[in-house]
Amino acid sequence: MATVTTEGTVGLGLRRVSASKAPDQNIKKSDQLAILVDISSCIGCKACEAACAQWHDLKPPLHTEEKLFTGYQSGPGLAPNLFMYMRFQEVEMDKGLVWAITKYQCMHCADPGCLKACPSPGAIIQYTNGIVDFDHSKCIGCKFCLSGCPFDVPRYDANNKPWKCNFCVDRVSNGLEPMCVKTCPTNALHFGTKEEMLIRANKLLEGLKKRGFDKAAVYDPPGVGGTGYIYLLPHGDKPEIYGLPKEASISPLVSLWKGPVKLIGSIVLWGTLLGAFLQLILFGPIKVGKKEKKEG
Amino acid sequence: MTNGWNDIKNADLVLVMGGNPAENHPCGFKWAIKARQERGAKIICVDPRFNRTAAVSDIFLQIRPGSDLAFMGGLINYVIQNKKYNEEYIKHFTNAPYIVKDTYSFDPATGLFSGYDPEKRKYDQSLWGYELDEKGMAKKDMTLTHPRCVFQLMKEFYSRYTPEVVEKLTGIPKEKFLEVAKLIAETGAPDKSMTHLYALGWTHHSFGVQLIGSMAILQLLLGNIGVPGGGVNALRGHSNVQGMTDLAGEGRFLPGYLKPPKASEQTLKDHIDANTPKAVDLSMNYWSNYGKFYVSLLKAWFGNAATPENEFAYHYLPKIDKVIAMDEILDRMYRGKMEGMVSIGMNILASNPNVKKISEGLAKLKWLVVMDPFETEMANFWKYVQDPSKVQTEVFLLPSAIFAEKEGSYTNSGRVIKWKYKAAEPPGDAKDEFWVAGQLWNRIKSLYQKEGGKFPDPILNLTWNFKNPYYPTAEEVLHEMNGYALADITDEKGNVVVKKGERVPGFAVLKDDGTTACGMWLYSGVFPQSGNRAKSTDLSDPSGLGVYAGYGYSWPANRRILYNRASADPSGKPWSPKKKYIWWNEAEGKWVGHDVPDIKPDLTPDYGPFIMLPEGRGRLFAAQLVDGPFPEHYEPFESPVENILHPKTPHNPVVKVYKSDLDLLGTPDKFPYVATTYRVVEHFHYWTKHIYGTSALVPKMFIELPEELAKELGIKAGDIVRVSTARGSAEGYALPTKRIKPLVINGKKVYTVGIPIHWGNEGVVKGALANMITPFVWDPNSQTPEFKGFLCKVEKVKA
Amino acid sequence: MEDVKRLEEIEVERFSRFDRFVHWLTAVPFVYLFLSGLGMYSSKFSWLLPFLGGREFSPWLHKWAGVVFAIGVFLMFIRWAKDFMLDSDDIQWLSNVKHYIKGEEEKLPEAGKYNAGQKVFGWLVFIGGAVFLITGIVMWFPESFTPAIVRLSILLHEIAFIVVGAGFIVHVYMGTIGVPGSLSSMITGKVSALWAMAHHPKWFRQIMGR
Amino acid sequence: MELTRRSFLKIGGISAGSALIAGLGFDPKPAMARVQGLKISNAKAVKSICPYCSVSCGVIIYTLTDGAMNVKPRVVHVEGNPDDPVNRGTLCPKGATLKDFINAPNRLKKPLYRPAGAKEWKEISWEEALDRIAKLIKDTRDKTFIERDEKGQLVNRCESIAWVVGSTIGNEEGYLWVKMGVALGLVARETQARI
Repeated sequence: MATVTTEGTVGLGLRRVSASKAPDQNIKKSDQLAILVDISSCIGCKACEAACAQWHDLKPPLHTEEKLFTGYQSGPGLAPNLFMYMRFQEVEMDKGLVWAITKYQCMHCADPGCLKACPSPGAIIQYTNGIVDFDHSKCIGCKFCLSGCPFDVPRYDANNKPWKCNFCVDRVSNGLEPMCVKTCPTNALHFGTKEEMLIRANKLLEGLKKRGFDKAAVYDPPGVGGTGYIYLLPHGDKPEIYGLPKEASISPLVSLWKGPVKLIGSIVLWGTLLGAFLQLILFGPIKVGKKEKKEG
Repeated sequence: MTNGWNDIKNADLVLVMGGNPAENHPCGFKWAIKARQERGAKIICVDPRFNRTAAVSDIFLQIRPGSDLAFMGGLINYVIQNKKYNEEYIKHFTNAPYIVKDTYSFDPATGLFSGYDPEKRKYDQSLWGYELDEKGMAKKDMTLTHPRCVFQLMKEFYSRYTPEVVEKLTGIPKEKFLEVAKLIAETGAPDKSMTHLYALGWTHHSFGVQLIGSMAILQLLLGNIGVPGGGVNALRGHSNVQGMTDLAGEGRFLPGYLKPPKASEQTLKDHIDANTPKAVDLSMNYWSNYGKFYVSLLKAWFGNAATPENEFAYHYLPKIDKVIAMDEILDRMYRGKMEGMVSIGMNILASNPNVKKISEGLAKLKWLVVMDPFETEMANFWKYVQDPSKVQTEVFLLPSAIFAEKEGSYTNSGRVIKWKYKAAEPPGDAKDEFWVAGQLWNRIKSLYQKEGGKFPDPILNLTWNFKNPYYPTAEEVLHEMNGYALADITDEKGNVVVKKGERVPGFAVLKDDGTTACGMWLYSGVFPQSGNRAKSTDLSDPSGLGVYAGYGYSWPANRRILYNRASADPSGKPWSPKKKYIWWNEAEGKWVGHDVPDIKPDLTPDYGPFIMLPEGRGRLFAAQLVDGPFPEHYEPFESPVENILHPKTPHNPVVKVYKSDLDLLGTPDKFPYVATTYRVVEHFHYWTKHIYGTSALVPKMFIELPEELAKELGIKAGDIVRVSTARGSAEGYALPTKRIKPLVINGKKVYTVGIPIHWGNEGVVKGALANMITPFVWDPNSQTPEFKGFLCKVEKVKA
Repeated sequence: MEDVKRLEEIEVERFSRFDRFVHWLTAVPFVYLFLSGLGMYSSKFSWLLPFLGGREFSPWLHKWAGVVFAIGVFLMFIRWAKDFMLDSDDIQWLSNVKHYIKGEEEKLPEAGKYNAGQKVFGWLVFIGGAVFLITGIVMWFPESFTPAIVRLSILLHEIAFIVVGAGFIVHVYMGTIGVPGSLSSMITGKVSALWAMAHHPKWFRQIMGR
Repeated sequence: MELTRRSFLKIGGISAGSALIAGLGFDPKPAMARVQGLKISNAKAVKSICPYCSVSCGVIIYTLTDGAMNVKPRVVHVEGNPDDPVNRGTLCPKGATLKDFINAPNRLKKPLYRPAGAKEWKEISWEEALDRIAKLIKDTRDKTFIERDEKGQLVNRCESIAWVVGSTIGNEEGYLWVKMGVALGLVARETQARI
């Protein structure tokens, strides 16, 4: 059912590259990919969480410390060796108890804040299919990507390299579904083009509304240009019960420091240098003796 | 399961009660989600906790642990009172019209059926039979009005279970109950079906079999048995628990549900006569072939030593007076009556109730052999006592290969036998069970050859026809299980259907004259001469109903839905075009359809669909159950409330009560809360705590308790709490939750405490053994322990 | 003429050993911080990083250089904060700074040991250093602070970089080509009395008067 | 896997070099990037069945080996078998971590023996263990065998050895063990059917 892309076996087209100008979009083309998380069918079994770790050969954290107890949740959250986790929250709603269980990971924003914040050319890339990926060989370990991220996703290893979901770009490029999607026992995860996923999401949304979830909604935050992970939320008016920000967008501060401040900085620093040079050629160094010698 | 995993998607209503499939069978539960997505089916979850199944259900009802039968009684009553049953179905496909002997009675005041012997704690079940006519056929009243017909008796019996009584017993508000009852009753329509999914949540009671019986009654009333999307579906535990049950891992059976001889059956004929039922109605009465299966088994096991002269070596089989199931094994062990134990892949210490009793029992063994991939609590039991030098048990711990390291088949819960191939080598010196069986058996055999010993005949004559007797292969064994001809087998016309030495095509050709050998009649047909059908992987599903007849092999005879003849009405036409599955083709004079008909293909529609029963009809009244022909509500052995139906008989009257010094039961004054144990999806029994990946998902043993109770006791999330019962205590992290609410039971506030079981003394992650606290109380029919619903108290140990 | 010659030969101590130590303790890390910061700040200068030890090493050293820099600034503050207090002459000096640029020092109020420009730069370093330190710590451990604080810190760090960076360019220019003799004063600690008289007449009189 | 990883690093190295050049003015703007290779592309796929619950999901076990003489196949990945109608490629968290089960470092690798009264396990060879176990079974059976019950009926049974065979064992092995148990006359036979 899912649209399979195979062009990646040769190389994936790039849409955005951190701290660099946009690559030529006329070379490679690809469909925008997306994963739909149907919360109404999710049983919170963590098969996706386990499968993710297994596919990526991760050794996820084992929380045995006495002070930390997170109940059904495997731990407090993402970690460099845990690219996704299931959040559990019990919420008493008007219509009764809701056990809000959410798959949480990198959202693969169409307009990725991490990429925007990243100062190192090529360390964060966005393929034309929408997958946002890290290239550790170009990463300088500044952790700006975390500040850029509206979803608090990247986690750093001991060498300050960030880790996160890479949408199983290796599998996807070889015609396989992302590991979490394939594993999901109840088909709460769907994979395909963004277009297909939105159609499917809206179809499922109708079903949900018929079942009485009149506030159900599709979560595809426009503040980041839409996301590669979209969610079907039974209680769409309250995304926060699922741990998702109501208004997700890149902080204006990031735009400020990447945009105007950089420009002003260039002007000021180059200007200062130029000023000093002008002083030198117009007036010359401030030497001793001019005045004194005159006086003398 | 009467139906299969894939068939769940054909349901119009999914009732989950006594199970938590989202948690314990997630990949099977997908078909329930599919039913909702594709057919708009509703999912109803009835459970003591708002669990993961409840999280995606349309309706959730919180029930008090141990009160499920009251709920079921209420449903049966609702369906009968509101005439929502499928009348044609129950008239022709069930024993509703049968007249019951007048020696049967039930006294609602005492809660006892007729024939109870309080001394032996047993019923005289012979009092509950049908009235038979001179030909030995059951008398029937097709109008269902005879006061002693099953239908009328049932109607009267369940009339006590009014919605008010249901509320008082279960804590489920009347309106909620009625809302659900209405939805369930609607599936009595011919074009609708309800599937029921259950598991240990129902079997883990001292009345577990009665619970399942009550659902069978409800589903029969609604005409939901034998139809697509229907059935009473036991979601079984381990990967091959179905296989090991079929193969008689339990001592009360021989492979294929044949019976071990009783001491009183001193000849083979005695035994076969006693176990070959006589039809009491138009029935295929398939067990009439009992003798064929039995002799074929004896031929498979004892080969040439099984001759007509020695009753096919009938006396090689041990004869029993009494089934020694797990409860007896553990109790005898504790009483020092067991000398040795061989345990292949089981962790008896961790997984059975009252760990203290088991631990002391193990210490009384002379020797213990444990085979497992990991160092288990059972093998290490002597390490946990104060002075191991006082434990005189000799213990072996043998490293075993695991599923990926050997070839063979598993039978899943839907009865489908599938093949797995070997992918890897076991680590170090770990060995698979084929090798160990070959090695051990040849050693035992040669000891008897050399030294002689007590009754060596069955040992010396046991067939062991393997190329390498020290290392049998899976297909060699499957060959013996499937069965083969010892002489040319001919049909009625004299044509040879199976040549001598060839494997039989199925159990239909088995003989009772010693010309066929078959180690497992029920699986016969899985490995015909043409090849191993467990390996077949044809994914075609022409009907779109998820039948997949070409994938694996489903016993019996590759049928995917049991009793599927019932998917057609008494005249053989499908009940509804929507539920068309098997139907009678008038022109050809045979049954046809999407599946293998579960009846002889040319047997006319007046024969009953329940071919394994002498009635040919489903039993609404089952005299075979030791605790009564109709399921009645009894309280668990530890209950916070009295049994308002019959306070004098609060508990199941035929349950064996063990009375050793460690068989302690608590009372609500000391132990005020109801406790229940269960599993979480991330773990499997006491096994996955040895595995890093699963351990990381839920590393800590926790205790779930209602937020209100936590507040009362001053307990916060993450505090360490101790749950104690009359047997012992277990500690874990407190998880106060909104998902378990206090219930009002007959005016009394009752709290439920939940204890997941998966931790122990060994493994990557450790924690308390939940079975330290569970009671040594067992279902009288199936010997299943009562893990769901016992009494406890909770206290804070450490903040 | 004689006087001039004589004055040229007289050496006076402008910076003590401690002064020089503190200056370079601050300056050396700062140069590294400036260059590596520049490499991280702008992709156009990311080529600098390989020359500063590598793309991973230089950001790492940036942090520790920052620690040393912070110590230096702290010592500087203790040493010079009092000296850098601005007086009315300084205000006047600053408002007529164009004369200084043109090399017309005589049109300005006489400078003491430090002229107003130097004082301002000093304060720039003190305040900038504090901003760098605080925001730098936040950026070092972004997981320990709220995202909003981290984002604000990055912004402030960047603004501080622009301001202090500009000051640094001026300082380097003045210290080397702009005002000959300054650099050696920070190396040897000595200046000629003539240099002192020319650039810091008030201070010159002070020390000569002694 | 190793190869592709290395080549990935190499590509990384080249790009680091090109970045250096880029800084100096040649600023390549690549329109594509290589992605990491698929770790199972050279692995052998073997069909198996998940050993946990009775849904019995089909799984595919991927092992890396070229079959060379001294090479033991190494399981590098396990995922659902999409062709199995029951699970259609899906798995639960337990099934999804089967690789960790197969490769668990704490798997038992040697038979262990604990003599009566001992405080520690000691390693023992299979030969010794099996010889001893066969002897113990025979001794107990011979000592406690009941040929006739108190009524004088022929019963040929032994009640004092419990023979418990779990239910993750396959049908064929299970059958052998049941057959052995019955032939020994054992009646205290059990399996993991209800707990």
